[in-house]
Amino acid sequence: MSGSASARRTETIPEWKKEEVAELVDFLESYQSVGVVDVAGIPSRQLQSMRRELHGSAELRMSRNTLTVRALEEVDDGLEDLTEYVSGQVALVGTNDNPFGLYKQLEASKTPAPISAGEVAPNDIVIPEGDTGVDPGPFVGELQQVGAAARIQDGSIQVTEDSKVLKAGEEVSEDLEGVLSELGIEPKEVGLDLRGVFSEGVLFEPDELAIDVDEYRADIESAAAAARNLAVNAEYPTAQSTPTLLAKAAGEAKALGLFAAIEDPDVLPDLVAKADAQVRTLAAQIDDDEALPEELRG
Amino acid sequence: MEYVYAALILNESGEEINEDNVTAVLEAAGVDVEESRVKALVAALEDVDIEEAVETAAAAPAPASGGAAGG
Amino acid sequence: MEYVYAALILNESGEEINEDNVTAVLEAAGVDVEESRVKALVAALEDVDIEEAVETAAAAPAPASGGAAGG
Amino acid sequence: MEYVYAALILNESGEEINEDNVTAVLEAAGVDVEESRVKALVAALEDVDIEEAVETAAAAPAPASGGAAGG
Amino acid sequence: MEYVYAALILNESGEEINEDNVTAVLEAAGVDVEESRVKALVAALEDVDIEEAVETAAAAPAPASGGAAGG
Amino acid sequence: MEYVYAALILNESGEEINEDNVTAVLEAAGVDVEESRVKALVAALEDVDIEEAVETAAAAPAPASGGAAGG
Amino acid sequence: MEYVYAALILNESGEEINEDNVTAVLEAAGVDVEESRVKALVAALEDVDIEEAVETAAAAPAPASGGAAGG
Repeated sequence: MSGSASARRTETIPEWKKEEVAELVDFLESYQSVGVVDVAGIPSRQLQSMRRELHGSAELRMSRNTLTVRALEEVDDGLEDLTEYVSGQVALVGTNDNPFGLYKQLEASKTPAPISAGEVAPNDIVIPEGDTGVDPGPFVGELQQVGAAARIQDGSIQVTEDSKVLKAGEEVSEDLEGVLSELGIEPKEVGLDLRGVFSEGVLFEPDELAIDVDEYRADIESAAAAARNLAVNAEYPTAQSTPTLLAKAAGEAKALGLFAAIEDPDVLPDLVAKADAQVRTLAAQIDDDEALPEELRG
Repeated sequence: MEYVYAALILNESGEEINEDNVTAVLEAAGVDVEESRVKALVAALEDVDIEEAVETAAAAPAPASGGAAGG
Repeated sequence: MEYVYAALILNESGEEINEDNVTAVLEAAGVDVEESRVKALVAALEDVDIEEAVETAAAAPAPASGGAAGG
Repeated sequence: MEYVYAALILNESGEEINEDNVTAVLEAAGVDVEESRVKALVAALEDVDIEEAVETAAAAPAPASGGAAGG
Repeated sequence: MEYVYAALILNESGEEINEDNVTAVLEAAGVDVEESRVKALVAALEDVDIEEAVETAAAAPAPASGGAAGG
Repeated sequence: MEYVYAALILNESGEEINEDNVTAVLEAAGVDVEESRVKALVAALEDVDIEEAVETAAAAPAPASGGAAGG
Repeated sequence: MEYVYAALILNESGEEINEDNVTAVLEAAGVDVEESRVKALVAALEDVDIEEAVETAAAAPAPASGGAAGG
């Protein structure tokens, strides 16, 4: 963004827009992390309650998209990268929390909502196995029509297995809308959808922000296991690897003692046990009782 | 996994696992550090009991390497 | 048991497992040898793969007891 | 293992497990007896409760079963 | 274990695992580095295939069978 | 593993596991001793209960081996 | 077990497992060496492939647990 370009544009816009942009710039500069959220389809009453919920940790700011873009460009600093997310019904969100925390908070605030015919499924729609609670009637046919495994059983309509009735990205039909509504299934998640966040010089997209803590825990475990393996296999003594190394060395000595039948006091009890096991095994293969003492007879 | 190893060193040395420290360790190892990965790591580890995870690893045979910090 | 052990010693020394040899080993150990059992044992072992039996036993989880006695 | 087998035969026959007896059993089996191993065996067994060692073996999953039949 | 983690980071970043590099990584993590431990680590890893050592479980699975010793 | 074996011999003989003793044992075996590895081992053993570690090995199922080698 | 450990050290250092060498290692560790046990050890190991025997141990479940938490 060249200074002269924005200066030229500033001259041509009315005063109230300049003030609005200046306010937006103040907003953008007052937070460590700033993002663009999609607010499409959120009823204004719900939006108000979301604002209240976020109060104290994040703030929403809505404006005309052209002004929002202008403000983002004016702040520069990399924030102009967010302009690509400004389209449709969006709002700016600002927080001093880290962007991962913001994402988590926004996801948690989402609420389920019914989906209407003509809408595109945001994820696979599944009718779960179980009793629908609906009395036998034409509804069983409607279920089967949309692809659910349904039949009448024990006096009501049952879905006999989890049935995927629509794939993500496909359009909801009138029939499916009716069935989902009858069953009270709300496949949509409505809420503030984070499109991108700019935080302390780094731009994040939602897929980077959806941290799977379990995966990180698993990574910690495998890193720790890798280090243990390396320490033991390279015979590098640490507080963790040394007990294993000692046990391994002791196990090796024992194995050698058994293998070579070394007459060592530490090995002999095992050798005696081994000899006994061998005698029993051999005896088990002798099917003439007369050849065996009573204790070994099958 | 180098990001995770860096966190584990800090865990053992008793230093805080924050962006600056993780970055410092990685840079000392000649890693071309990606700031977003450091941020994600630090944020994610806030919710992980590292001691417990390390002990779990000690008790179980080595798990196959994970995905999140991989690559 | 001693009859079977006698067979195992002969197996290791490479001597034939026949009535004379089994009897000799047992007598050296002060056993009051029963000829019929020796006969039966020798006959029964003709159809047994002793090496395999010995290895099978060795492969089985050997008892844990261990060094305790050593002190 | 022949030295151990010899000791166990003596144990069963009730004879003393001493160097002479072990040597006699082994020689009867045609073993080229090494005095030092006999000495070490006898010395080591002084502190071993044979019955107990055998019982821990008996307590272990009996290797006597099927597996051997294979092949 | 921090010394081992340091080696693993260097291994991933492709830097040489030598005393200077290990020390640098540890110091960046605020570790009070002991020279002899660094030396020992570098020496221990000298002939080790780290990729393989990392994947080979220190706690190996139970022995499949003892048959190996046959013969 | 020779460094670990040396520590275990000293543990059995009741001698102190210090740098001098470990070095002496290894040198007697013709090992080209690396001081840093001795130091690292001795330091690591300070916090380890050797008896306990060794017993975990004794308690583990004795690794099988064909008695065959005896012959 | 110290006699067996001594043999294992010699095996790793590549020195011959003979009476002199075993005795030297044990004496360096302050062990009051019994000649007959050394002889017996050397005799028992004469035809044994130590690598192979040791590998049967490597295959055994190495106890992971341990006082690991200590460090």
